[in-house]
This record gives sequence, structure tokens and C-alpha cells, in this order.
Amino acid sequence: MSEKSLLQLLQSRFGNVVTGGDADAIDPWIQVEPQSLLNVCTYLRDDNKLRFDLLNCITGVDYFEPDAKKAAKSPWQPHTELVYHLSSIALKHTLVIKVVLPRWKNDQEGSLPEVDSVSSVWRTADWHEREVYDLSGIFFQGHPDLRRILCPEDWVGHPLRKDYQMPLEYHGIRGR
Amino acid sequence: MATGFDSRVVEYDVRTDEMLVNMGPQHPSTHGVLRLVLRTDGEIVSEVTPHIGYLHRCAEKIGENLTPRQWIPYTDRMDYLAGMNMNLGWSLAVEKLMGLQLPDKARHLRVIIAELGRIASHLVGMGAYGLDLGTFSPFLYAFREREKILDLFEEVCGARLTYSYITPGGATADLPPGWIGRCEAFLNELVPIISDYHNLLTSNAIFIKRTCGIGVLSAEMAIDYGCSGPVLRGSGVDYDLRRDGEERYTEMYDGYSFEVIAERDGHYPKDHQYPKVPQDAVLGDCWHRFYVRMLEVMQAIDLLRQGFDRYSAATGDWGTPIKLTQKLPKGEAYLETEAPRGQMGFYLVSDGSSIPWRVRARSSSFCNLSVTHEICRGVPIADVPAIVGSLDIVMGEIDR
Amino acid sequence: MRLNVILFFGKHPGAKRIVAEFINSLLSLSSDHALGYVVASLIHCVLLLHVIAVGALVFIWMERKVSGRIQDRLGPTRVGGRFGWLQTLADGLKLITKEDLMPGAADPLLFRLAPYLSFAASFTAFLALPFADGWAAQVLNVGAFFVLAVLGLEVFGVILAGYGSGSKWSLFGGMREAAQVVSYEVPLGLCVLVPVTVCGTLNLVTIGNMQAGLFTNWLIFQNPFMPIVFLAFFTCAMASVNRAPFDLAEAESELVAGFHTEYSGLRWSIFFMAEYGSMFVVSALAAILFFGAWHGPLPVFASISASPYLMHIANLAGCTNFILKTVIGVTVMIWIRWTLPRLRIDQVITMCWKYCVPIAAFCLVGTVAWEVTGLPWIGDMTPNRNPMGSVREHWAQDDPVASTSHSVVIAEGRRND
Amino acid sequence: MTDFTELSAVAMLPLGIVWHTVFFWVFAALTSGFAIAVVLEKNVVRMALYLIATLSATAALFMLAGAHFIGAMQIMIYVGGTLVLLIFGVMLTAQSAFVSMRTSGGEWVTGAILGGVLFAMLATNAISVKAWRTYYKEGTQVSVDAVETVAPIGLALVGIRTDARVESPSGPAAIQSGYLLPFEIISVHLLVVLIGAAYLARTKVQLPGRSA
Repeated sequence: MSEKSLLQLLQSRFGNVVTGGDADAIDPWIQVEPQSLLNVCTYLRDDNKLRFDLLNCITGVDYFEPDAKKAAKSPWQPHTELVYHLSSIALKHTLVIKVVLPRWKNDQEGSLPEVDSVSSVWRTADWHEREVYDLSGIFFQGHPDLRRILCPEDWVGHPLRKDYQMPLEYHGIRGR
Repeated sequence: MATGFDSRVVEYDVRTDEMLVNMGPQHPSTHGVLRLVLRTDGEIVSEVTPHIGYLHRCAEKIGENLTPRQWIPYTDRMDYLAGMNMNLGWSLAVEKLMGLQLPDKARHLRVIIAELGRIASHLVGMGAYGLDLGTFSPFLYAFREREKILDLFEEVCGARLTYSYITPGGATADLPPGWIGRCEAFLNELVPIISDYHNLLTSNAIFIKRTCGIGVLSAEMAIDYGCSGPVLRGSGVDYDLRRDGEERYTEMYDGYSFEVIAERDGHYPKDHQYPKVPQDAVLGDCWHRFYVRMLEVMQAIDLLRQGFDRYSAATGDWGTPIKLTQKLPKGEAYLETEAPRGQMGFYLVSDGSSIPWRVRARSSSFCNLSVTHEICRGVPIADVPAIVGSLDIVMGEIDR
Repeated sequence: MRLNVILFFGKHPGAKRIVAEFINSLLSLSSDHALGYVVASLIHCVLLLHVIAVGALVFIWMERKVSGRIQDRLGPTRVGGRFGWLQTLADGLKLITKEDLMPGAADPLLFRLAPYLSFAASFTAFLALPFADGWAAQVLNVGAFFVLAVLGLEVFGVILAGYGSGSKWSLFGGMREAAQVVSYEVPLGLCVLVPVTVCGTLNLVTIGNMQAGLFTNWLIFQNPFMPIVFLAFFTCAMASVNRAPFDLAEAESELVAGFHTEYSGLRWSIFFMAEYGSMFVVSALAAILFFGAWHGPLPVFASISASPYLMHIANLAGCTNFILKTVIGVTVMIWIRWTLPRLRIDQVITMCWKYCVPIAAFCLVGTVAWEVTGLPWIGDMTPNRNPMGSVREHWAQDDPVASTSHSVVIAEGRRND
Repeated sequence: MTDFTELSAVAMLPLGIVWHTVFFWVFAALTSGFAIAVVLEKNVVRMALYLIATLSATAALFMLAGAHFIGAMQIMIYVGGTLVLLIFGVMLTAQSAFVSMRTSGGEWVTGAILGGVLFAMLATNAISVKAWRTYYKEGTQVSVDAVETVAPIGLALVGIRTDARVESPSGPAAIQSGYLLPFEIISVHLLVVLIGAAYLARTKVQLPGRSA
């Protein structure tokens, strides 16, 4: 199944849930509404023509420019993107799903944006979501055990956010 | 008494207490700084909780501040047992973003280097697995052979562990004159030694007892957890990115003939000259994972031999590395390659400058390790190293 | 009040008696004066202590050399000249200078006591071990039984170390060791019983002497079951002294270092002395029970061993023979250790109860049947046959009263009072 | 071949110390000292350690008396038995309440009475054996010959009493009364005890997910 027909299929199936996409990009992608991510993913996995049985990777990308001067020139509004790379072992095709989230929930600094966990669809999402939560600061609703995974449990902040500041001190160890 | 239980059914058991045991982060057989919290009842482990992150070096954060070529040494330090393959993965991902096409010679050079790296990595995997099962000698035998590969690598790039050899655009240097001959001689030496390893481990009665039917990972579960590489193929899934991956990667292997090492109808490809699959072995157990690795060494030798001729015959350049401050096109690219430990993916987002906006490394061992708690449930303590060892993890890659 | 020294110095006219008489003659005391015996006993103890200590020294060096050669490397090469033969001594010096650590959670008494307990058990087993005809610190009438019983004691040190260290890994190691040793004592005892039934005595010196002559007189050639018993014995022996592939108590890939995880320095090295001592003892036991003890394959010294002075030369050669055989046994253990993977604890126990015990029991029954029916085997077809049965039956048939004479004499002694 | 020549030597130091007596007192003191320590100790594992020491010292006493077989037996069986006790002590009573035991006053009284009665019985019996009350005058030579303990015991176990043959000249019938029956009874008894112990060590657990 070619990328274009795949995108069309999804757009026809889910309609306005799929809010965008680019079939001509290096890796063709579709953008999905955060609320219906779980539905789309379940469909992608279970549909006989798609069968995306393997979740390769989840990436959180923080679009934010801490430098105000540069921020004025940047082409996008600050936001956070979740990128899901999927592939099908059975049918040998791939797909990228993007979910756009606000940097902070309700624009309140410190409250993490929320999205449904897909760990019930692919169990590999369990650790990947923990990593994204840990490093990029995105809260996954319905995750069975959302703890930090790479940083210590009492670490403050989410290092892969562009406005992250290394703490001055961590348990007596100099940070900066 | 809870409802649904029949009060007449009573099981007799010795009353014992549960104990929480920390295996690691300093433990001889956790392959680095992995910490497993075991909930044990006597010798039986009822629950394993892996804790990782002790080797976290913020590689992705560093990558947001370096140009792609500058970040190559950091990829070396991810899977430090297969640095060449890490370099290759990252280079291909950058090339994918830039749309670079490589000359034929560079392609064959990369195949040779990648497969040699695979042999080196699997040799360590094999030796360390022997160590996990309590036999020391295979480890040193494996290192003896690996040293020779490292010698070859040293000739190529001057380093023995962190090579930074393959770069976006090709490699930092061509293979030195006469290197192919030396490599070929080494392979001729290695082939009979491999059958020694089979005698020492694969077909050893105690080894079979310790690995067959232990840590069985079903194909469904392996895919569900995103396992890849020998762990996935050991479960009988016929999937190898060198054949099934993206075109940008598979075209590297164009014209090479190889069969994916996965069991079909109780047989592995070309397995007549190796030990038979033991009766007790269950598809997806530790033995199969180990066996797949051993066969992949032979497969790599075969690929190398094909590569030598092609490389010698190939025309063109061995590649020109991109400039250190090469501007990247705006966009994003994700590419997975078949590293020795599984599918190693690199993802980079570029905003048009020479430094990527976001760099991501999808680690194969990370996913392979995440299955631990499933397959270590209810096994004796001694099997925990056996199972974790059979996943052949490298903490540098997991923690990044 | 006077009492016979036999009671605690043994009645066998062994090396000790000769030494004792020599000392007494030096001090111009009567030849059977106790002082000479006491000094002779002390000399024996010191000698044995050296056997175990030097033995450990050599075996550790050998382990490193052999493992080195097995693994395609050289092993130690520098300390003490060409072959690095002083490496162990250097290691020992290093261990002595190391800090003696004790974990805070440890039970101080048990933690400190454990290594010595292990070592004492191993050392005590040496007391009954004959190195040549009569060359034993104490020739015991129940030698084989005594050695087995005392070797079983070594496990106490391990368990106490496991418990006393206050570490979970140590506890696992100790418990494994306990389960393993308690299990393996059964087949080990059964295996020892087979040569003992053939010889009809538990006295190691007698068993050794019965195998004099051509090598076909060795017990391993006594009947078809013997080689099987020997293999079972060697397996059980390795298991009971904790050698790979049965070294579950210290399984480094699972339990860090098992029972000695928390030990350092000298205490740790004492555990090792005990381990190598035990290896020596079980190999020696194998040599005595199956491979002709101190007798060489050809009876070269047979003619001179009758003479009172030349006998010592024969004994010296016998001692060399014996140690050689033992060292071969230890070398095989080292070889196995560096070749095979480790078994799992349940497999070790399965091996014991499902394989070793039935095999040993079957061979015991088979041997008894073979001996009773008097079927011939290799040994019987060669000249210079040593009639095994002669000693076995002599007390039962020839003169059953003789063996009870002591009670009679004591009674008479009392009546004299 | 082994030389069975009897050796007759007299063990007495110039100072008049009889070595045998010295060793006897040493081991007797160890036996009783550790026995008391077993009673006074509160930690189960240390208790077991002291028990082992007591039993080992007893084995030494047996050896001193020339009963090598019984001595080795003592080590093998009792010390090995204590080993199992130790394992069970640690494994089955891992709860802190058991590792360090506290004895109540009532238990002390019961224990003292029982122990006292047992001690009194044994002491009376020991004293009442006439032969044991005799003492040797200085200068008496006691000759003790072969201390072959294994063979007679082994023979007696299969029904041949070599010692009985000497003392009862009445005929073969008296000779044949060995230890076979008591041995078998004890064996079966031990088996029963083993099974009983295994039964007692088990606990009833209601497992979920099972229905009749």
C-alpha cells in the first residue's frame, strides 16, 4: 500500500480526526487529534490491510525557542510534538503519526500536557512513554506505571525541553 | 474467604517469606549498570523490575547542540560493542535527510565494516553469555578472536573501540592496502573456531539444560514489546531490516545473497553443518536466541566474502564525508538499521541550520530489555542472568 | 595410674611411632614414653598444616596456569622466576595487607568464626589421610568414614558465613551449599561404600595395602561396576567440595560471590585454603579407594618394602606416587571447572537424587553380587593377584574372638585392680 | 599388608599428668560449656553453632575412649542433623520473632525440671554401674589391645554377636542375637519422623483459581 493511498484511507475513515499530513515528506506522516490517538492506533494495528504491529519509536519534540530574538523569527508557534514511528512486520510498510500538543496544559507553566497512552495497543510503548515523560515532559493518561526511567526518580524538570535548566545542585553534586 | 474459591481445594506448601533482592547496578552478570529488583521466594523469582538510567549521558540533548558529524563519537558510545554499526545507522539517517547518494565503493566498504562489526559484537555476546552461565573460557576465546577484528579496525581507523569511522557521506578513510587480504585470512581462521564454540556451548549438555525452554518469548510478545534483532528472530519471526527495511538501507545490500536467520519448520537456513536443535528447545527460548547469533556470525562471514570481491571490483570513491558544518535541509528523517543487537533507529529533525533541532536514538536493547519482567516471571534466580544474558543488552545503548 | 597410649595415639606401627621412639631415644626415655608421642603428634600436625597450606599455594598457582593454558594465554609468568610460581605467595601477601572488612549487618561472632570452621574441617580430614603405608597422622580404623564425616563439616563454615554476613547473596549461597552438601553426602557415602565392601574394611591404610602389586590390583579393575562408581564418586566429590560445575554456593554470575561475598583479605583466603584442601582430600580419597593409593602401576619397591630401613625409601616413593595421583585428580577438577558451564540448583539436586544415588546404589548391589558369586574380571586374569578376600574374611572366619580381645583385657585389668 | 602387631605403651608425663585425663577434661568441659551456651543463647543460628560444638566435643570424647566408629558416626549423623536443623531454623522461621528467641519463666521451670530429672536418672545410672566405680591404683598397668569397633558392630547388625560368643558358651543360639531388629525398628521410626516433619512443615494455603 502506497503512502498516499494509506493517507487517503485514513482520512476517509476518520475524517476530521486526521488533521493533516504530508505524503511527500521524506517519511510520510499524518497528524492525529490527541483525543482520538488511541482509536486511530487501535485501528492501525488491527486493520487487516494495515496491521501496524510494531511501534518503533515514540519521540517528543519540543518546538520552543528560549531566545526571544530568535523566537520572533521562528516559523512556528511554541508547541510539543509527539512522533510515533510505526511499521508492519507482516506487510512491511511504515507510517509516522504526529500528535501536536500544547507545551503546557491549559498554558499553565508546570502542568504537563496530556495525551492517551498507547501502551494498551503496543506494550513497547510502556517504556517509550516513560522515557518521553521523563525527558520531554508529556503525561500519558492510562499508562500503567508512569515513572521516570532514565533520570533519577527525584529529578526535577524534563531535560529535553528547550527551556530546561540544569539544576545548580543535585544531592550535593554540582550541576552547572 | 473470597468468593469463587472452593474451600475444599487446599494446596499444601511450605510457608516461606518473600525477599527483595537487588541484582545490580554492581553485579557481575547484569552487563553493566543494570539494576534488577527481584522479588524472590527462596530461589524462585516472582517478579523482576528493571531499573535503568545509571549510564544516562544525555546523548540526545548533546545531539541538539552538535552538528551531525560531531555527534558521531557519541553514537560510538551507545552500543560500544558495535560502534561501527552505530556510526552507520546515524550516517544513513543523516544521508537520508540530505538525500545523499553514495558511490558503489563506499557501499561495499560499509557492508564489509558493518558485518565485521556484527561478528565482533556477536562474539562478545556469545562469550559473555557463557560467562553468565558460569563458564569462563569461551569468553576469553571470543575475546581472542575479537581482538583480531579490533586489530583490523585499528588499521582502518586508528581506534579499537570508539571508531567514528563511518560518517555521513562515506567513511573517513579508505581501507588500507592489503587489508582485504588480511581480513580474508582472518575469516579463514575464524570459521573452524566457530565450530569449537558450538562444541563448547551450543551442543554442550549443561548449556542445553540451562538454556532450553528457559525464558520463552513468543513471537507475538516479541513484536508487541518491539523486540528486534536476534531476540525477535530467535522467536521465529522472519524479519531482518537488511532485507525488509527501508530502501535506503536495503540498497546497501543489493546484490548480496543471504538468508534471514530464522527458524522455519524446525530448521534454520543452512543449519546442516551446525548442531541440531535440541529436543527440549522451544522456539523463542534462550537457546534459540543464542543460536541465531551464532548463525549470524556465519552469515556475516558469508556476506563479508561476497563484499571483498565487490569492493575490489567497485569503481568510484569510498565517499566524501560531509563538511563539519554542513547545513542540513529542513525536514525530518527516521531510519532504522539492523545493528547486531536489533533495530537501531535514528531520528533527526532539522530546522535548516547545521545543528539538528532534535536528535533521537531508538535503542534496540531498550526494547529488548523491556520484555525482561515478562519472561523472568517465576524462574529460579540462576535463570535471571541466563535470560537477561540471552537478550544480549548493552547498557550504553539503553541509557544513551 | 597408667593407661595405654593406644587409645589415643593409635595402634598402627606407623611413621608416628617411629618418630616418637626416635624422640624418646634422643631424650633417653623409654621407647614408649608419652612425651615422644606428644611431640610426634605435634610434628605431624605441623607437617599436615604445611601440606594443606603449600598444597593450596601450589594448586592456586596450578589453577591459574592450567586455566591460562586452557584459555590460550600464559597465566602468571613473572613473580618468582619463569613460571610465576611465587604468584600465589604474592597474592597471599597482598591479601594479608588488605583491610579486613566486616559489614555492619553481620553477626560478628559467626562472621569471624566461619572461615576457621571451614578450614578446621578440611584440616581435620587430613589427619586420617595416609600418604603412604602407615604414613598418616592418625591411622584410624574407620578412616574412610571419618574423612567423609569431617568433610561434611566444612559446610558449616559456609552456612555460617552465608548467614553471618548479613547479605542476601551470602544467604542464598549458604542455603544452596547446605542443600547441595546434605544431598550429596548420600551418594558420596554410597560410592565410598562400594570399595569398602570389596575390601571389607574402612581402614584407609588397609585398603591401600590391599592394592599392592601390579596395577591390575587397583580397585578400579576389581569388577565392572568400579569404573562407574568412580565416575559417580568423582562427580559427587566435586559437588561436595563445591567445584564447578557445582559451585553454586559462590556462583559468581548469579550470587556475586555467594557465601564469601562480604569477605576480604585473610579471612577470604582461608576459605580458599579450605576449598583447595578439600579438593586434595577428595582426590586423595579417590586415589586410595580406586587407584591403588600409594602403589605405582608396577611393584618396583615391593621387594625392599619388607626391610625395616629400606621400607622408608619405598614409602617415600609411595608418597610421591600418592601425591602424583592426587594432583592428577585435582588437575582434572581444574580442567572441568574451566570447561563446563554451571548447573542450576534444581539440576544439581536432580543430578544427585535421580542419577548419582541410583547409580551408586545399583553399583553397590552389583558389586556385592559380583564378589559373592566370585566372577572373574580384569584383575583376576593377570598374575600377581592380590587376594582381596583374605583380609576381608580373616576376622570373621579365622578368629572372630581376636577382634574382641580388648574388652576382655579391660575386664581382666579391672579384676586385677 | 597391615601389621597388626599390638603396641603397648604407657602414657604418663614426667610431671605425672596423664594425657588421656587431660584431654578428657578438656573435651568434657567443652561439651558441657557449649551445652550451657545452647540453653542461654537467644539467636537460633548461634544456638545451632553451639549445639554443633557440643556434639563435636562429644564425638571427641568417643574417639578418646577408642570408639572411633561411634565418634565418626556422631559427627556424621548428629552434626549433619544439626545442619538440617540450622537450614530449617533459618528458612522456616525467618520471621524476626524466631531468629531471636525469648524464653518465658514458665518454660525455664519446665525445662529445668525435665532436665534435672533426666540428669538425675543418668547420674544414678552411671554411678550404679559397678565396673565404672573402680579406679586404678598407681602403677597398675592396663593393657588395651585392638580397638576394632567397626567389624563387631557391623557383624552384630547382621546378627552375629562376636562379643556375646565369648561370654555365653551355651551354644550358637545365643550368638545369633544381633542388632538387626532394633536397627530396623529405628530405621522405620526415623522414616516416620521424617514424613511427619515434612507434613508439619507444610501449611495449608488456599490457592485462587481452583475450583472443584
